[in-house]
Amino acid sequence: MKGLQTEALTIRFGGLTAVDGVDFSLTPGEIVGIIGPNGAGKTTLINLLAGIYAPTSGRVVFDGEDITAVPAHRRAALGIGRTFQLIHPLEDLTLVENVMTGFLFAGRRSLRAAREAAAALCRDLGLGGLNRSTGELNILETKKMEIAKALAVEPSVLFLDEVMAGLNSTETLDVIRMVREIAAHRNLGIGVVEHVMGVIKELTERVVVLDGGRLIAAGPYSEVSQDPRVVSAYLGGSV
Amino acid sequence: MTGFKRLQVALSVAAGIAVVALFLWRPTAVVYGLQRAGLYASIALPMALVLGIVHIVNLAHGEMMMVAAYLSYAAARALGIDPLLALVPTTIVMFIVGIVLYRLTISRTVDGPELNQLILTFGIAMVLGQAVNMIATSQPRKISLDYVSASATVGDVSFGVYDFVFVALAAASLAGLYLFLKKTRLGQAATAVGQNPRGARIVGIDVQRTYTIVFAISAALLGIVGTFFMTKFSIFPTVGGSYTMRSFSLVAMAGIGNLPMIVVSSVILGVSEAAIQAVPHGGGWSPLVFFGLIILAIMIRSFRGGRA
Amino acid sequence: MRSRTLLAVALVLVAGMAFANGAQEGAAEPIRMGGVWPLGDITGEQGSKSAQLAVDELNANGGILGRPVELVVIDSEFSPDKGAAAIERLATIENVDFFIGGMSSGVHLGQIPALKRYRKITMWTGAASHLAEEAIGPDQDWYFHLHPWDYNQGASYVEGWTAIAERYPDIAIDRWFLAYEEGAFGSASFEATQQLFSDMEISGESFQSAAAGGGDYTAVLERAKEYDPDVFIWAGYDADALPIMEQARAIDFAPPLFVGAPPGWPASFGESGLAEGVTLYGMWAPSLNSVSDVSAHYYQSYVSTYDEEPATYFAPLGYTAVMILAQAVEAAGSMDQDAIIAELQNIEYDSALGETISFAPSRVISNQGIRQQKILQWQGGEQQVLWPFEFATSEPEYPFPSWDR
Amino acid sequence: MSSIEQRPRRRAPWVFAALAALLAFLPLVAGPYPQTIARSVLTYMMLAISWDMLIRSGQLSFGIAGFFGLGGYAAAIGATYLGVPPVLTLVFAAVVVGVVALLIGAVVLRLRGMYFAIVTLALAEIFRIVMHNWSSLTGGPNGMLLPRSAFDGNSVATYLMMLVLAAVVIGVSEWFRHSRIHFALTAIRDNETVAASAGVNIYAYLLTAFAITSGIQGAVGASYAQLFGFVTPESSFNVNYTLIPLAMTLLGGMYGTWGPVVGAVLLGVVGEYLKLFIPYGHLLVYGVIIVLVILFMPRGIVGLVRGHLERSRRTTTASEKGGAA
Repeated sequence: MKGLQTEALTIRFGGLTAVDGVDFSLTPGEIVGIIGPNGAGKTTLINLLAGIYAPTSGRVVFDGEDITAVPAHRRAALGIGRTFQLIHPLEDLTLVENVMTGFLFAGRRSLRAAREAAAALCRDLGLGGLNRSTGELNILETKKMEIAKALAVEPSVLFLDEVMAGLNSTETLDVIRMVREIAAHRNLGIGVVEHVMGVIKELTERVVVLDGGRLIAAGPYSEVSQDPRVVSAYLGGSV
Repeated sequence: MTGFKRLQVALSVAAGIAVVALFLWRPTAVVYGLQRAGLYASIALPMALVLGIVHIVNLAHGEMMMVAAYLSYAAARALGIDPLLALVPTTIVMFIVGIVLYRLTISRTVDGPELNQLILTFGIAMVLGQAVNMIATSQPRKISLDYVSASATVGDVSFGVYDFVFVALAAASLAGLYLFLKKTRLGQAATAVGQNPRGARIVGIDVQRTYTIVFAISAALLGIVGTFFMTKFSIFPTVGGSYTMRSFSLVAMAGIGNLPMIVVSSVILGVSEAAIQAVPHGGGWSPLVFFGLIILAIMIRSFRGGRA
Repeated sequence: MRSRTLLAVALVLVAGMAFANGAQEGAAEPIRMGGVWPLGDITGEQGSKSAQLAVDELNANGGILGRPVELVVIDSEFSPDKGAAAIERLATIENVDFFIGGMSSGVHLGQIPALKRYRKITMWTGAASHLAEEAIGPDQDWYFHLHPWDYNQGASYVEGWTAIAERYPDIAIDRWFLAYEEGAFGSASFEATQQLFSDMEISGESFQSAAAGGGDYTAVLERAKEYDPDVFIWAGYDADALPIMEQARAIDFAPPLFVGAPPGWPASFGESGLAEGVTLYGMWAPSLNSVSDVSAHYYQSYVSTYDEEPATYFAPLGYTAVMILAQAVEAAGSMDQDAIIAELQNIEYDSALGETISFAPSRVISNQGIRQQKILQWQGGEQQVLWPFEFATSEPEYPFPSWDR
Repeated sequence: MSSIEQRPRRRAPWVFAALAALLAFLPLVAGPYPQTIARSVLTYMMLAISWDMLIRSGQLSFGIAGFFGLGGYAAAIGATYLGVPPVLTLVFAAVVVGVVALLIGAVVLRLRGMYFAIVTLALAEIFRIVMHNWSSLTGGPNGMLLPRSAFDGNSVATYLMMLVLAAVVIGVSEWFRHSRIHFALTAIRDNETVAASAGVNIYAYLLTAFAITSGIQGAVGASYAQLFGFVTPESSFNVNYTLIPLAMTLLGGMYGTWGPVVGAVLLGVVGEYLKLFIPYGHLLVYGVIIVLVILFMPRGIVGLVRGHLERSRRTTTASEKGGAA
């Protein structure tokens, strides 16, 4: 079975259960929204899927194989890409070198091939000035670089953790268009974490809702947004 | 976090059991171990303070103590007074030395790479050591003091009791620092700066001023420790170096920013060293115990607590 | 921009090397001695100053062979590679005729390969380790070693103590306890003592010297007290001296003979009341002034020139090294190396250390000078010589006074 | 724009290589004393480069002296008991120390920052204590003499030996700089999570870097033992072999081959000249120089030069772009 599935995925930090028995799946070609109030466990879930954290219990299955014990760097090589909520450019590397790392390590390409592939990918995403340091990039360019880095592992599933945060409306539209294109051309499964509900509505076919680490609802955005549990979770979070 | 707490408790209990066992076998080893622990802790606490709040590994730590010791020695010599009477002026001078050192040098490296502070303090250590060497020569100095040989006899065992001043000093330092950090505005500000300098700056704390004062307090504490040190030990220009490394090791063993654990770590190390020295011909291996325990403690913590 | 900076750096370096080479011009006239000591340490500082004192004296009396004498001193920084570099520089840039100096064995081991390349006459004042002797090897007639080897020292203690016990029947020397610092210095002393005093009862225990970051001797002292020796010896450094006494007092340990064997003593040790009756090993003390005119002469000129007392025997050794060479060159009548070596091998030099120095083969090398340490005792704040009896300045104080004195 | 920044970069290596070659061969004609100094500079230079190679991953080692001393002992033991020929002891020591580092690294490379630093320092002490106490093998506190030294101590030959070793170390460092290792280590230093997410096997790369740099330190220790013909616990594990290379690297500039090279040449040569002018107290001046350079050149000398280059480049690009940002 293609794509990524989890079974009763759970992680505890001390007394806190950050992700609690979550069953989640993402198949190539679909875009899924992952939403929930602050602290719901969205980023933790991505970190579990990407192998940054090892779960306390539960399983992660990728393309039919159990990868629960597979470390992060091998998951990247298998084809799980992700961006970071707090942007972490590799500041001692240039723009193109940042993008190269995925091709180099996850893709096991040679230096020259990786550089060419990274340059091509940047061009596709409309990024120029490849030898600039990351400090010279504006916010839109930085976000695009983050997406390019995630794409450089040549993923079959990709997680975008609040890539729209901090962008103005024109820039947001630009990125939405980009994500659509990526999904269409590369046949990826994309998981989108976003706070701006407009983006979720615009981009996704279905959403999952997390609250307190549990998956409380799943389905098309239009349905889920009416779900009383979801509404109370969001209200409860803000009160 | 709780794993870490549990580890702390376990370590403390283990230390306690070991101490009792040793006491039954060789009571004086416990006495000397605790005295040694007092010395270690009282020198390491000021370093822990600076490392925890200003985030600087001060490689000139031991040399600052050495300078303080020479100050008290010079005062005692020149005025013919007991060196302990020089405690107050030395402490004040060291406080000022701390301010000057921080303002003149360390504060200017805050923007550079972090490691620069390490090398800067290495340079300062060299300057202090060499300057003292030029002024006072490498010949060790020690004032002969009757009370240093004060002893107590229990049954037929005589042992030195003067070194308990280091135990008292460590306890007083810990208590004083605890009160300072928890109960005073300045101390609370310092704690905040230590945890999150950027955040502290946003809420209006003058970070540089806080760093200066914390560094100066550490220097002043070294003034006190240095004075007591010179009553008990010979002083010479390189006497501080090994205490820099020892303090650094203790701070790493305790966990950065954890002052009470410094005392526990000191007791573990001091008593273990005394224990191995109580074994005939064990003396040569006692540094192995010291460094071995430090590696062990750090490794155990890394397995229990994961990576910080 | 970048290459220009690099070019500038290169130019500075080239200029520096050229400058270094230029210094050798016009060096033909004076007789040049090259000295290497750890100048940051009191031993090297005073040793080099004493050598300079000797050079100044020679020049005031018309130099050697009518030629002025020059002393070039380079710091060994207590490091083998710096010490070796100093030898190279003295040999090739400064073009010295003789090498003198020396303190630590570790530094000397690093210098030996360079010394053996140049084979200039070398008058060494330090390095007691037998390993250094092995590194020099046999048949090196240019190499003269003033300082006793570690085994010479050990043997002289056996001889000295036996002689003392014979002359003073009260003094018992059957049971020994050696507290030795765990470094090369202390361990070598312990091993040598064990071998040499093999027919006596010997126990020992190591401690970490204050010089190496230690300073707590209670464990060793307690063991010594339990052992209850006739003779207690500690072999450590000057930094250990007073704290050992204080800690011995704290546990009420007062053996009949309390012996210290550090290479030097701390400033103002004699002022302490605890010093009284402490026996020690050494090669020189100001009290020798009363039995040796050379010593008295050396002492007075040192004090009047530098306004301080020589605090270590490495100071008179530095003076001695220069003076022995001067006497040999005068006797040879030329700077011919073979002639000078021949003179040195037959020399009898009355030294500031009391003894008349002559050279003879030791275990490995051809030219070993002094073979004895002296046995001295702190009395009334001064070091008095007990043995060899020919230099004795006082009678032994025995037994060591109890602590409730 | 990219052509503007490419051109000086292309030319610089040639200028640099020519200068380096000139400097490297200068001591050959200058006589034994400059050769001795140069050997010592090369020794510290290699230690500095190897330390820098590991810090490129963000891992701060205080254990240089430990592996250096261990290498010296490996050479001495190999030569004495196994009859390894002098020059081959360098390779022997590199392998022995590299394997030891591999085993140790497998356990301690889960540590980071201060904790890793202190454990490497403690390990160096443990090596020293073991060599000190294992008298039957190592001669204990007295140390041991090597049966035969490389090229019988011939000054030119040993200098060339050091030069070749240094060329190898510089070569390895440049290989680190220009291969995928560079990207792996830089990514790990900047952010491990990001690095792992890009497929970097952090543990494997750290272990490789730790073993290789420790192996280099071991080989340098062996060369030192060969140059001076002996090892002792106190001199072979001297903490200066940790601190001085560190200071040299920071003065020259971190994260590259040429920073440590420049720093080592400068501090090595300055240190030697200072003591000719100020025999008593030159170390004080040395300390003052370290303090001043750190205060006024926080990114090291190479960093300072780079900064100048970058600023001039930035002003050109900014004027070309006309303030597009």
